[in-house]
Amino acid sequence: MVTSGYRGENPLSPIARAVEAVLFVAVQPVGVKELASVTGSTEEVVAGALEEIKERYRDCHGLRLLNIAGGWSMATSPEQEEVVTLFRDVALSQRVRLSKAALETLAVVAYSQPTTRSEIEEIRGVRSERVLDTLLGHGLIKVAGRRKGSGTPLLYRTTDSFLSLFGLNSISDLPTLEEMQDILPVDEMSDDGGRDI
Amino acid sequence: MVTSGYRGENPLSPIARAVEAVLFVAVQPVGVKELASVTGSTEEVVAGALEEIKERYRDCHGLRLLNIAGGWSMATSPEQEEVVTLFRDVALSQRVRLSKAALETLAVVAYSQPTTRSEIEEIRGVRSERVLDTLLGHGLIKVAGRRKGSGTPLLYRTTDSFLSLFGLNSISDLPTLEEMQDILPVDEMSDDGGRDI
Amino acid sequence: MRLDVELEGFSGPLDVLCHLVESGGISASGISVSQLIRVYSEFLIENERATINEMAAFFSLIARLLLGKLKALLPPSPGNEQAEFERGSEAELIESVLERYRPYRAAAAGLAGMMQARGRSFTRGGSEEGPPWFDLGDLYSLCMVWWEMVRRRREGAGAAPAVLEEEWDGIPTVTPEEEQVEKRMVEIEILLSSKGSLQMSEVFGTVFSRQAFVVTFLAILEMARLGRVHLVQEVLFGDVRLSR
Repeated sequence: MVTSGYRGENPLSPIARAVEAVLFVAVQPVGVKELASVTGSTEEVVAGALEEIKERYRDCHGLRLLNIAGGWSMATSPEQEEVVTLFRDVALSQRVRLSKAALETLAVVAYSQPTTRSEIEEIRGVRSERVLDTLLGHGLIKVAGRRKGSGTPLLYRTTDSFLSLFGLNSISDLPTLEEMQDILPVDEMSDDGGRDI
Repeated sequence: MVTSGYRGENPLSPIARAVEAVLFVAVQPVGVKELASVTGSTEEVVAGALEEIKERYRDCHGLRLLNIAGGWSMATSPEQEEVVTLFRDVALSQRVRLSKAALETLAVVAYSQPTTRSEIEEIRGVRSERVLDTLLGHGLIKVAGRRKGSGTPLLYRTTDSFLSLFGLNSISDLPTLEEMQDILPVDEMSDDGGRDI
Repeated sequence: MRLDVELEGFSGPLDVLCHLVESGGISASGISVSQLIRVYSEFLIENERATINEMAAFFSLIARLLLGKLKALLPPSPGNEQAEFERGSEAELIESVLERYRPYRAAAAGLAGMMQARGRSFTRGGSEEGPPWFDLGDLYSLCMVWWEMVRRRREGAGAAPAVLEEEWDGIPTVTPEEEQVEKRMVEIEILLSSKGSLQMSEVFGTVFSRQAFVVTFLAILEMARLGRVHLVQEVLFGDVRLSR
């Protein structure tokens, strides 16, 4: 049915194909440095290859290349959300719910890290022990030492899982608190979450 | 019809993109029937889509579509074998990540060393043979003689690389119960993970 | 790991406060505590979904605000580091608390949006289900795992953990443990659905600590308020029967 042109697709460059294969088997985001060392090329070349794959995926495929938690990850495209969710393997995968309180606590930690429990409680106006426990349990925050001084309270920081969950490459990619003010309040967001950030 | 040049790539058909996304997340080969039902199309259409993906991968990508065990699977292309193998070796040696079971076992060894397998199993309540092997393999624990007495079981200790990985000077620097008090769950944390916070 | 966002309810008393201010119940400037309590009561009557924990947290917050204000009115005692609540009107106090909180409230909403957007793309690696993976080198995860095991074992061995008396340090510590009452309500519901009806003495039969006693009592009262349980005392000074 498809006649002319089909055979004429431009193949990805050899480096891009190697990078693609590596990202396909990787379980976590892979950094440019590691990709360069594994493919035996420079970081610049790898960066170019990533750009090449990214564009190709965006234009032609059901896949995406994501830049998260300091590395690159292959993922399905947001347009395929429905069909992928329908597919049993994913539907079966672990799902945990984050409450509003958890998100709020996460926001405080993310923007004021490293921070202590009492600072979080000060801002939220409510005890936050349990929420912190749960966030620790899900690996979204971690203990990162103690503050010097009276009481030497524990300090909390966000983790790489936090970055992955929110699609961020690093904490500096987080919109500023000012920018966040312009984002729609949660209650007004429809369930389909049809927004891209 | 197809203009040459980079921007002129033909996108995969919508069905092919959906099939691609499903195969990407699938852990096992997926049959045509299941693909049809998930994408809401017929088996003929899915067969066409699979052909489309297969050709595209072969011509342009570092990936392959394989027809195995009565279903379809995404995989890396044979040409990428070397780089993928290299990546796996590097990833395995550099990024030690521990499962919960391994971490538990490591914690028991760290805090009650020297200790035997049966002591570890008693505390954990499950068999720990394999986990011990994994930890030995990563060089995090070592065999340090045998306990005198009946059965003379092997004794385990943590290694120097355990100390350096965790940034400890000596085992006596491990946090005590008192020091950990404020981050331990206050009350019984219910063990069901799927709960709201 | 895939996480969903739970958008229902409020994240805490300040969230309620913001909601009240935004929904026009209270003007943003010149809020007084008495006005706040009046509007909040009205809000409670309209909004039956508010849980007992939310109410407790709200009143605890108000109490703390008042305590701060009182301390500010008194001459500073030596060593008192409560310089935070400076002399000022209630309105200024509440406003400053809200002002500090608001950006984070918005950030939480923003994060929810980002999480939803990210949640639309799926990565592989789902082959191994279940146990979370830990990055090696996280000392505190390791320690937590150990002390959790120690605690589990101690409990399993039947040795009841020592009940620590709650420290009484002014109002801040009396905020009820999040969830406890609701958790207890669920437990009572389960008991009720399996047995049909229960005697109050049965419910309290398994309660040993003072805190658990209070929580159980609150749970029963809350269930009665919501009409999820009927309380009948058949004989004067007799046992109370719980039924649906």
